[in-house]
Amino acid sequence: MTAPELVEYIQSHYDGELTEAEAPLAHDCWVGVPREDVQKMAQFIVDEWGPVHLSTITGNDRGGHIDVIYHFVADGVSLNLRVGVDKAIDEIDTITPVVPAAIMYEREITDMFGVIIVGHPDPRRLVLPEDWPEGDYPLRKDDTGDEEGEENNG
Amino acid sequence: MARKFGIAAMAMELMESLLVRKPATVMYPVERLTPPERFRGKMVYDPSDCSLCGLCQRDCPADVIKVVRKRIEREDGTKETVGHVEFEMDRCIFCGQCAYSCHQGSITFSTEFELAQADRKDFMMREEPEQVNDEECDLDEDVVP
Amino acid sequence: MAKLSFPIGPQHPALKEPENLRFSVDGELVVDADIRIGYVHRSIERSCSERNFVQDVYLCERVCGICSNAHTQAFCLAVEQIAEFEIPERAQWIRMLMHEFERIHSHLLWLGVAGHEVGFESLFMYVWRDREVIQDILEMVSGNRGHYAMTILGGVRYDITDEMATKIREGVDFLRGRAEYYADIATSEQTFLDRVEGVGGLSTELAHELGACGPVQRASNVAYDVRRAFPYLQYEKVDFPIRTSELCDVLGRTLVRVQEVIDACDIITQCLDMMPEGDINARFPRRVPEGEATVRVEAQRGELIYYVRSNGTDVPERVKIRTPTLANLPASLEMLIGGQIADIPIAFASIDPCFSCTDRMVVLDDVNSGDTETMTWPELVKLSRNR
Amino acid sequence: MQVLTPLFHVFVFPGFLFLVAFGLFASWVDRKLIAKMQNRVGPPITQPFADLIKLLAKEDIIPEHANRAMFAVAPLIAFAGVIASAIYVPMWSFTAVNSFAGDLIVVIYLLTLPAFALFLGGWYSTNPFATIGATRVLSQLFGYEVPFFLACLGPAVAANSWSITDITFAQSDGTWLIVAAPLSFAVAMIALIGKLERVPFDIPQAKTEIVTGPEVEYTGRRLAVWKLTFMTETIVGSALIAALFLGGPHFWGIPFDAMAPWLAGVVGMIVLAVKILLIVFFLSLTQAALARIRIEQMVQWCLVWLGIPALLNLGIIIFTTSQAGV
Amino acid sequence: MLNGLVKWARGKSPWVCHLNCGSCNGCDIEIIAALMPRFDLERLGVLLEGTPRHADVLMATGPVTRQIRDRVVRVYDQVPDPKFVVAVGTCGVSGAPFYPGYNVLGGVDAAIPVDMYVPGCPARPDAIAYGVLRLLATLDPDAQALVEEIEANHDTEGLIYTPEQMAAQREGTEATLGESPARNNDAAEA
Repeated sequence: MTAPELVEYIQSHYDGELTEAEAPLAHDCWVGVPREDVQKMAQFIVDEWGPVHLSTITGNDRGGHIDVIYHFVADGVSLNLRVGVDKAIDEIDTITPVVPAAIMYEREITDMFGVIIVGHPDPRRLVLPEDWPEGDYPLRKDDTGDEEGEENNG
Repeated sequence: MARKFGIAAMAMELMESLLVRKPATVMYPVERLTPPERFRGKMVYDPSDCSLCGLCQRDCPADVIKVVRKRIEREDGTKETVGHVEFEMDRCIFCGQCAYSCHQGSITFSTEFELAQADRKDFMMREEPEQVNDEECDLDEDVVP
Repeated sequence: MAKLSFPIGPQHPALKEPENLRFSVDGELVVDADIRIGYVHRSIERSCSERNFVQDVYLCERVCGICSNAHTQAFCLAVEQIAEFEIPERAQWIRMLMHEFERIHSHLLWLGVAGHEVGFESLFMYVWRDREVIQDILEMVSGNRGHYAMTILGGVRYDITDEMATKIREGVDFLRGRAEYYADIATSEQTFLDRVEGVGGLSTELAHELGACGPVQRASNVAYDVRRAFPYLQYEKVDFPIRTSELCDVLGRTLVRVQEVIDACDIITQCLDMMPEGDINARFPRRVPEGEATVRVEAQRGELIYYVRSNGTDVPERVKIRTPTLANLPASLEMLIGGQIADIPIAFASIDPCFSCTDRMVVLDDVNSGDTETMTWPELVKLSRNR
Repeated sequence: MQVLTPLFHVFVFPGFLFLVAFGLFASWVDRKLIAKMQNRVGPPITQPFADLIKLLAKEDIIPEHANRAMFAVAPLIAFAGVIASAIYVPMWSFTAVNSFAGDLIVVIYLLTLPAFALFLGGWYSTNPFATIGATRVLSQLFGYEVPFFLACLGPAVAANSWSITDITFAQSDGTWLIVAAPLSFAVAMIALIGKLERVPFDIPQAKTEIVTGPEVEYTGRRLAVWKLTFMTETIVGSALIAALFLGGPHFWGIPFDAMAPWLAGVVGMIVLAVKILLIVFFLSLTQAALARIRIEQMVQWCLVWLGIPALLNLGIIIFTTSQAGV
Repeated sequence: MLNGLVKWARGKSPWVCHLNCGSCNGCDIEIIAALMPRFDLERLGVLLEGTPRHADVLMATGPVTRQIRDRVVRVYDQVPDPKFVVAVGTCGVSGAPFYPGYNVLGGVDAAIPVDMYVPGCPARPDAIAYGVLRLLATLDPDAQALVEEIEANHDTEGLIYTPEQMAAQREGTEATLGESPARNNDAAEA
């Protein structure tokens, strides 16, 4: 199954709204889904291609909103599921019931970007040391206390 | 049973190494290994044809180089750039990018690797080119040299 | 004996790197294992998005001292994929050479450390003595024993001249012979076998489920190799088998790694034969057009994933690194539980942990001294198993 | 004046100074052999001496909530045990400094003292690694101690006496007891590895698992005493095995009775030293060739592969001596 | 005379304990490679000890991250006097490429006092051996003699990217960067 076939398959079979679906390379395809039905899409992927291997979840501060990208390997094709989370809402629901390995990567998203994962079984701090000041998200481009994170080790 | 005699294979290697083989050791302080000629050791900066363009400063991943450049007006009206370069060599990670980016070839790497110092101030280097060759090279050109 | 919980603290001879393994032990039997790392988290992702692409190559290289070339390969491939930049073919072959050189160096290093963990000092000494051969080749070719700075954006920095090629062939043949010798030492040396056979078992389903990757997965009979699944550089033109073994234990991993050293030697000789003439690097634009890319590379420990996103300037907007050791961690804890204290170092070392990679990104939280009921890693593993 | 010679014997010849010097030399020989076998150069001859002096001059730390008295005295007990046992082993010529009917039992007991002291030291240093190391010392003790005792019984029964001097004397006519008790000799050698905690059985001091086990909290002078204990124990243990199985100072070509007593003593000592170094060579070879096995494997292996041959050989000797009606 | 002997003994048997304060383990491997048959520091008396309790020289590698800082200090206190600290690798010396990062506190001297800095990324085993020798030079005279002898004949003539080569590269003539400079040197002289 090459990436373009996978994208057509998703477009035809998936009944939810797709904000983005294209396959720039033979083995790489990007699919976009609105914030609400990330769980629905995850369920769809797992039903179609069995226990899918979730490589990692990337967070990316795009100014207005934060991109949360789930990198799956489905049927030999690298499927990247992009979900835009508006900074005002700052919430996304978890996919751990469907893909348990996501638990670790979701905690990293909360740590680094402050996106609260709804229904996460173990929402503790993951990456940073215990004495890291609350509310300071290092990988966010805007303010949220970046300077003070900077100067205490300047 | 063959697995039982595995010990014998190792024992033979050990005996051979004990009796016959010469130790594979470089007696460091007395015999010193000369590194291959591509080895990146101590950085050597010759200020002769450096134009203080700052390309090296921009590409250095560890912010080792600090280029200070001023254009001053001599009494007889001729303009001249003058300045100096500071190297914090204790930050240098020997990646060779500055030598690769520098257009004038004024930064080179020698193969000398014995650089241990007792305190960090000995690593600082400050060089001042007497006359800066004014062949201006624009800083933000598009292509990695 | 009372249930004793004892930490192998950040500072421990068996662990070349700081991580805190907390074990609760019943006599000599390990009942529960937990891990806390994050002592090596150097905020590389944040620094990557503050430096331009040229500098990031060297930053990504220093994520890990052993698989430094794998990281530069992945980063350069991702950035070149965004810029749709085709690097000259000779450069691709030289990059593959460096990739396989480092595989030999990393696997030989691991074999020596495995001998050290088990108290077999002579194997440690002999394997590391032979490893110096590959270190000399790397130093001759790239100019440094560790972080080679050979792979740069747009190709490769140095060329492989002819007399270097002959030296490489000699060194690789010598190493190939030694690798075979170590393969039958590992299978016949009785005391080494006692410590390695049947230790740190990981069944095939568990390896699949816990997402183990690289030699750990292949030693549990899962034939998955990124060089075959997502071929990059010129790996289609080179033939090499995917080495698996159904032993599912530390001995299986040892054999898979030693056989991979032999395959790497063959790949190197094939690369040297098929390498076309031509220049070795093209001028890479300083500003990378907007775009993003996910690239997978078969590092020595498993599948290494890079996600790079650029916004048109010469500074990347986001660099995400997922290292193979992280994927192998749940599997490693699974191996430790039920084993002996004496097996902890060798079972844990069998996944060839590289915490400077893993920490760069993630800490697995542990149960602090009070036994609170929050989800510890083993519970998560159980959760995923009986899903 | 009567007190001078025993003091000389305790402090100088087969006692403290000689053992320490020979222990340092043997430790150098051991490290040099292992290094040469591993294809490297190895330390200079003054290395063990330098290590010892450096350790003696280092700061001495006692963990505060450890039991100070026991922690401090454990190494001394071990060292005293080893030095005391040297008196009964014939080092000079065929007769030891002092011998009586049951000195073989006393020497074997004194040689187990370091293991017990190591256990006490480890147990009282309240460090989790040391505790686990201490329990391992004891469990390993069961593995090698009983076979070692049975192995030593072989020559005792063959020479029909419990005193080491008589046993060596019985061998002075050229019939080394290794001929009569080959299996016991092998068992004794392997048990010696366990006693000295060298590689195949160095489980209590496993460097990579529990960080040198019981000795983890020791520094400075006490660590020096521990190191010395194990060095001198190598000498005394090898001398004991040489005396019991390899005929002590005896060698065929040398006409001992024709020589002057002091010359016979010197020659005897040199021959014994050579035999001891041969045993040290065997220890180094096993250390370089083998990996460390687990504790339960060790105890299991020892009871099967050491216990049974020792018993077998003992039975054969008893049978032959009773048959021959000696 | 006694402390002469002690000084000699300290110079002759520096037991080493390796401490990783967040290093990428490139330098850690080189420290261990220094003990392997090729460089074999055991002939200088160096032994790798597991616990800081038994060590004299603490080989610290890597930038000190925020989390490991107090553990580094605790390990440093465990080492009995007289103790030395050698910061190995550019990260250990100054925290180099990672230093102004949010989780990195700088070089090893941000946590513990350092006696000798050995730069290099990774520092070659013989560079580490040279660092140890310089550290011991204060203690015993023949290490001092060796250090002076090395200082005397530092070879700096093996340059890379010789000026001629850079000039040729600028005009885009045939000498591409890849050519090994040694050949260029002879070409330049010939």
